[in-house]
Amino acid sequence: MTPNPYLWLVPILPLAGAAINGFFGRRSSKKAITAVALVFCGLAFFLALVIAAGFSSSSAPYYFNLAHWIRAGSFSVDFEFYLDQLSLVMLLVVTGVGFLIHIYSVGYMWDDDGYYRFMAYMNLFMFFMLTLVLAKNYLVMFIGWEGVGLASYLLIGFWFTKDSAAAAGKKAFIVNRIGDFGFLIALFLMIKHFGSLDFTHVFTAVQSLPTETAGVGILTAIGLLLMVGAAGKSAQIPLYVWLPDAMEGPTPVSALIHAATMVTAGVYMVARSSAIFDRAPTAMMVVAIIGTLTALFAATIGIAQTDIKKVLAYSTVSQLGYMFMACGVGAFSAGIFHLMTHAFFKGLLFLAAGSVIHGIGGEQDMRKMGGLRVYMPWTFMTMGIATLAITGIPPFAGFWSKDEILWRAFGASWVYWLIGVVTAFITSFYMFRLMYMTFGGEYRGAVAQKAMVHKADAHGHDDHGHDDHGHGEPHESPWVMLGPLVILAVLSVVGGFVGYGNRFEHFLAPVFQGAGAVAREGAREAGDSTIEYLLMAVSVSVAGLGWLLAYLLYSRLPQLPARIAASLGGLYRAVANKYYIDELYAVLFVKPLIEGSTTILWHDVDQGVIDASVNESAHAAREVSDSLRHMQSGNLRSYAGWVAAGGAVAIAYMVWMGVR
Amino acid sequence: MEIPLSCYLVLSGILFVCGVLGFLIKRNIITIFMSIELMLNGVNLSFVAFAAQWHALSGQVFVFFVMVVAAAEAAVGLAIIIAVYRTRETLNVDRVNLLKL
Amino acid sequence: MIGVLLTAVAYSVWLERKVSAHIQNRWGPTRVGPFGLLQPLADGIKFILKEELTEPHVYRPLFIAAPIIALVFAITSISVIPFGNWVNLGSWSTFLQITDMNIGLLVVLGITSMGVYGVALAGWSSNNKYSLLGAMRASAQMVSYEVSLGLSLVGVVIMAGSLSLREIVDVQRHLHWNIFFQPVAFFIYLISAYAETNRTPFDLPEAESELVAGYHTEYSAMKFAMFFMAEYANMVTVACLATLMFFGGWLGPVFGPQILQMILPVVWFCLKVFFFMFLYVWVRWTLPRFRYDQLMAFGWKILLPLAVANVVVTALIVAWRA
Amino acid sequence: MFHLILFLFFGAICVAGAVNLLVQSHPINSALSLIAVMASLAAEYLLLGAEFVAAVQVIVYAGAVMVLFVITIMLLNAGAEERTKGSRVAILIGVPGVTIGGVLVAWTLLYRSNTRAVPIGALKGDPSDIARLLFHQFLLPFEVTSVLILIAIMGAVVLASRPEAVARGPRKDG
Repeated sequence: MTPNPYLWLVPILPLAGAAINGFFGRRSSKKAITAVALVFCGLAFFLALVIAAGFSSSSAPYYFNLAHWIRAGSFSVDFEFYLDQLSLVMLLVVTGVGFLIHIYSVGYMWDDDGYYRFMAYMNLFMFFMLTLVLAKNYLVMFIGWEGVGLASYLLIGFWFTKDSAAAAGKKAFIVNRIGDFGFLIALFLMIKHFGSLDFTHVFTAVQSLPTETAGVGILTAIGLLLMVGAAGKSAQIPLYVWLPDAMEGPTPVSALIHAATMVTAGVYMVARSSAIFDRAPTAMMVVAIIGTLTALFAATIGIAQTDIKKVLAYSTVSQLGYMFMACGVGAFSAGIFHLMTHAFFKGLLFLAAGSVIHGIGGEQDMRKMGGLRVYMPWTFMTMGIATLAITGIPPFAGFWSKDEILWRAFGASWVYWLIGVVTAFITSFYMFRLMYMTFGGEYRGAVAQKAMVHKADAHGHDDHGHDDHGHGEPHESPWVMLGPLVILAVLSVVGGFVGYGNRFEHFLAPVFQGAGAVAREGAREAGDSTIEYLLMAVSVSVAGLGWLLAYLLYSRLPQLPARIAASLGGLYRAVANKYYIDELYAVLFVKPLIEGSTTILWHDVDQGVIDASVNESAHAAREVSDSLRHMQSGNLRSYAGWVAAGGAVAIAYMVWMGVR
Repeated sequence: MEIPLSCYLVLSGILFVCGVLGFLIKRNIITIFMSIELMLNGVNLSFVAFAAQWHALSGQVFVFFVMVVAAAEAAVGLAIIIAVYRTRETLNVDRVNLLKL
Repeated sequence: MIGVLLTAVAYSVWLERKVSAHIQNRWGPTRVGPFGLLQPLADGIKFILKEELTEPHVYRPLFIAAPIIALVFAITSISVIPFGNWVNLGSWSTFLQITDMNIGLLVVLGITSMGVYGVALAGWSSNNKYSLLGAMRASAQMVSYEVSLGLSLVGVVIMAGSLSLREIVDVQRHLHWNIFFQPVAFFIYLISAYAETNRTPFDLPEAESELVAGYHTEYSAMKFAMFFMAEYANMVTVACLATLMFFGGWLGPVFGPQILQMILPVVWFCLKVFFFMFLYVWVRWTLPRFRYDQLMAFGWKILLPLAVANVVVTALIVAWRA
Repeated sequence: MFHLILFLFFGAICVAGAVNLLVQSHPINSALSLIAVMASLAAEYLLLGAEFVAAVQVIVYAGAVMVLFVITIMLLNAGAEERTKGSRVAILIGVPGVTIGGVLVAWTLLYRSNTRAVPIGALKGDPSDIARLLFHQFLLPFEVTSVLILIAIMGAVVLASRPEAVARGPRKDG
C-alpha cells in the first residue's frame, strides 16, 4: 500500500465548505454561498480526478492515516483513509455526479429562503459520503454511514415546516436505524472474532477461515447482519418503505442522495465485504433473493404510481434490487458497474423530473402533465436518453450493466434471470409510461390556474420573471440546470462502454480477487457466448415489448389504462397503494409500539414506577428533612458539637481498627 | 534522658482537645476564635515533633504554612467579628443564630 | 548584666535631660552630684518611695501585670545582643554575649514585638479613654512599623547570609560597614525604630497635648518607673541593634596589650550606642510630632514599599554577584 | 534530665494556659493565657531543635496574631461572657465526644504505639535549610499562600471598614 497525503483532503474540502456555509451562510450573499459550495465540491472532484489519473488497475491501494482514534488494549481503530479500485469508482461517481447536482441545485434552489442551509447540507453530505467511500475500516465507514443518514434526514426534512416532509425525514431516520442496528452488531461480532475493524485485517482473517457451506457460522451471521444494514440504507425489502417517502425532499436531494449515491452505499458495503460474503454462501443467497424480490416488487408498484418522483423512487428501489442480485450471485463488479451507470441515468432522470416540476410550477402529478416536449425540448431529450438507458436499450449505459447482471444471474440460477427479465419488462413499461404521460399528448395542467397546488416542491418559482399569480405556461429550465442534464445524458450514453469487453471487471479484479471464486466458476460454465447473446437478445426484446405496451396504452389508447385498472379492481388498488405495506407496518409494528409505550411504558412503568419512586423519594426526603431540620438551629456551638461527636466516632473507629 | 515522641503528641492532643472544648463551651465569639488558634497550635506541635522524629524538615515548613494561614485567617476572622458586632451588637454566638437581622 | 543595663538606662535618662537642656540653652540637672551625675539615683529613690496608687476603676490584675510585661520583654531582648569580641583570660575564653543563637536577630525582633502587650494592656486595663486611645495608637503604630523594621533588616541579612548577630558583625570587618552598602535600609530602620520605641516625632501614644499621657496616664511611682525604664531599655536595644547591623558592632581599631585588646571592642561598641542614644535626644528636640493619619500613611505607603524595594534590589545584586 | 524538666515545665505552662483559656470568662484573660501557651510552645519548639519555627511562632503568633486579638477585644470593649445556654447539643454530645476521642488518642499514643524517643535538638531547623526547602520544594505553595495573604488583607479591609466608607471611597484629606 502506498501512503498518499492528499487522500484526506477529498472529504475534508466539502466539510470546509459545509462549515463555512453553515456558520456564515446566513449573512452571506447567495453568490458567495454558491461560490463556496461549488468551489469546495469542485475541488474535491478535481482532486479525485487527479488521484484517478495516477491510478490504474494494477496500482497498489493508497492509504492515509489521519489520526489515532481508539486505543483499547490490543484493539485499535485509526482514522484512516483508503483508496483502491472500488473506492476510486465510487469516489469518481460521488464527486462527479455530486458536483453536477450541486451546479443544478444552484438553479433549482436559488429562490429558497434556506439556500445557504441547503448548500451546507449538501456539502456536509458530500463529506460523509466520501468518508464512507474512503474509509479504511468499518468504524470510519460507519461514521460516514451514519453521517449520510444524518444529511439525508436533514435534507428530506429540508422544508420542515411541512408536516409530511418532517414525517418523511423521521421515517427515513428510524427505518435506517433498524438497518444500522444490524450493521453495528456485525461490527461487534467482527471485533469479537477478528479483534479488528480494519478491512485488510478482517479480510485476511476471513480468508484463513473455511467456507461455511453447511450450516450457519459466524461469517454467515456477520454477512446477514451486514445485509440488514445494507437493506436499510439501500432500501431493500423489508426496509425499503422510507425511500418513496423521502421524495418529500427537494428534487436535487432525491437525485443525489436517494438515487445516485447514498442509497448505493449498501451495495458498496456488500461489495466491499465481498471477502466475507464469499465465505458465507447462505448469506450470499439471502442477498440475491432479497435483491431479486425487491427488484420485481418495487417495479410492480412503480406501474401504478402517478407522482413522477414516486415512480422514479420505486424505480430506484428496483434497480438497487438488481445490484444486490448481482452481488448475491457473486458478480460484485457487475453490481458496481450497474451502480455507476445507474448513478448517471437515475441522477439524470431525477434532475430532468426536477426540471419538469420546476418548469410547470411545482406540479408532480403526471396526470396533470403531458405535451411537455414542446415546451421543454432539452429536458425531453435528456430524459428520453435516460429512459432508454434504464430500460436497457443498446447502446445506452444501462444496457451494458443490466445485461451483465442478467447474464451472471443466469449463471447462478435461471430463476434469478427470469425474474430479472420480467422486471426489465416492467421497468421498460413504467418508464415509457412516465415518458408518454409527461411529454406526450396535450398539456393537461392548469395553465392560468391561480390556486396552484403546491405539492412537494413548493419552492419559489418567481425566478423567471413571472408574477405571483400563477405560473403561466410551462417553460424550459435555465442553463445552469440544463448543463448538468446534458453532461449526464452524455454519460448515460457512453458510460456503458467502460464495461465493454469486461474492462470494468478487470479493473476491479484486484479488489475482488479474493472473493467471488465460487461465483466466477459458475459464470465460466455459463460463459458460452451463444447463450450470452441469446440472453442479451431476450432482455432487449423484452424492453422493447415494454416500450410498445406503454406506447399502446398511453399514447394510442389513453382511455384504456383506466378501464384495465377498473377491471383489475382489487389488484390495481393494491398496487396503487403500494400493496398496503406501509399500512401493514403500521399495524404490525408502529401501532403496537405506540400502544405498548402508552399503556405499559408511559402509564405503568414511567408514571407508576419511575415517577412514583422519584416522588416518593422526594416525599421521604421531605419527611426526614422535616424531622432533621431541628438540628439546624443556627447555633454555632451545636454544629461544632456534632462535628466533634463525628470526629470522636471516626477516631474510635480508627482506634478500634488499629487495635483489632 | 530523652522524651518519647508520644509525650509531645499527647501534649499536642491535650492542647487540641482544649481548643475543641473551648469552641464548644465558650460563648464569646472572640474566645471561640482563640480556641481555633489553640487547636492550630496543638497541631503545629505534633508537626514539629514528627519532623524531629523523622528527620524531615518538611514538618517545620508545614508549621510555617499553618502559621501563615492562621495569620490570614485571624485577619479576616477578626474583621468578620467586627462586622458582626457592628450589626448585632453582641459577641455571644448563642445570640447570633439567625441569618436575617 | 541587668544591673549594667538598668544603669545604662538610668544614665540615658540623665543624658537626655542634659542634652535637651543644652539644646534649649539651659543647664539641666546640676544639683545632685557633679554635673547632676547622681540625679538618676535620686530619681530612683523617689520612684520607690512614692505611694503606689491603684485606682478603683481599673482592671487590677492586668493593671499590675502590664508594666511588668513591658519591662521584662524590654530587658530580655538584650540577652542575645553581643557587645564585644572574644575575651581570653588564661584558659577561660568567652564571647561577650549572654546567649548566642544563630537566629539571634529573630529573637530580638520577636521579643520586641511582644513589648506591645505591655502598652496595650496598660491602656486597656486603666479603663480610661485617654489611656485606651494611647494604647490603641501605640499598638497599631508598633505593629505597623515592625513590618518595615523587619524588612529593612532583611537586606543586611541577605548580605551577611546569616541571622546570627555575631556573624553579621563579622562580615563587616575592614570597615565594610553595612551603612555604606545599605544606606536606604539604615534610614528605614532608624525611622521605624523611632516609631517602634514611641519616640518623637512618633510619640503619638503619649502625646501630652492630646492624650494627657497616653497609656500610662493612670500609673505612678514604681509602675510608672517600669514603663519609663522599659522605654529607655527599648531605646538601648534598638540602638545596639543599629550598631550591630549597620555600624560594625564592636569593630574598630584594636591595639595595645592583650587586656586593652579585650576591652577596646566593648569601648567601640559603647561609643557607637552612645551616638545613637544621643541621636534620639537630638531628634526629639529638633523635629515636631506627626499627625496620626500622617504617621500611618507614612508607614504603610512610603516606608513599607521602600523597604520591599530595598530587599528586592539587594537580593538581585547579591544573586547577580554570586 | 534537664531536657525532661524543661519539657515538663513548659508543657505544664501550656496545659495550664489552655485550661485557663477555658476557665476564664473574660476574653482578655483567655487571650493572655493563649499568649502564654504560644510562648511556651515556642520553648518546646526550641527543645525540639526547631529554632526558626520557634522564632516565627513568637513573632507571628504572639507578636502579630494575638496583638490583633487583643486590639479587637479592646476595640469592641468585650466584657465577661454571658452564661447563655444556647446549645444543649454542644454540652451533651460534643463535650463527651471530644473527651472520649481525646482519651482514646492519648491511650493509643501512650500504650499502643512504639514511637522512638526524640533526642534533644534532634533536627536543627536552620533558617537556611528551611529557606532552601521553602524556595525549592515548596515554592508554589509559598507563592500561593502569599496570594492568600493578599486576599486576606483586602478581605479584612473591606469587611472591617464601614459600608458607607467603602461606598464613599478613601478620604481626600488622608
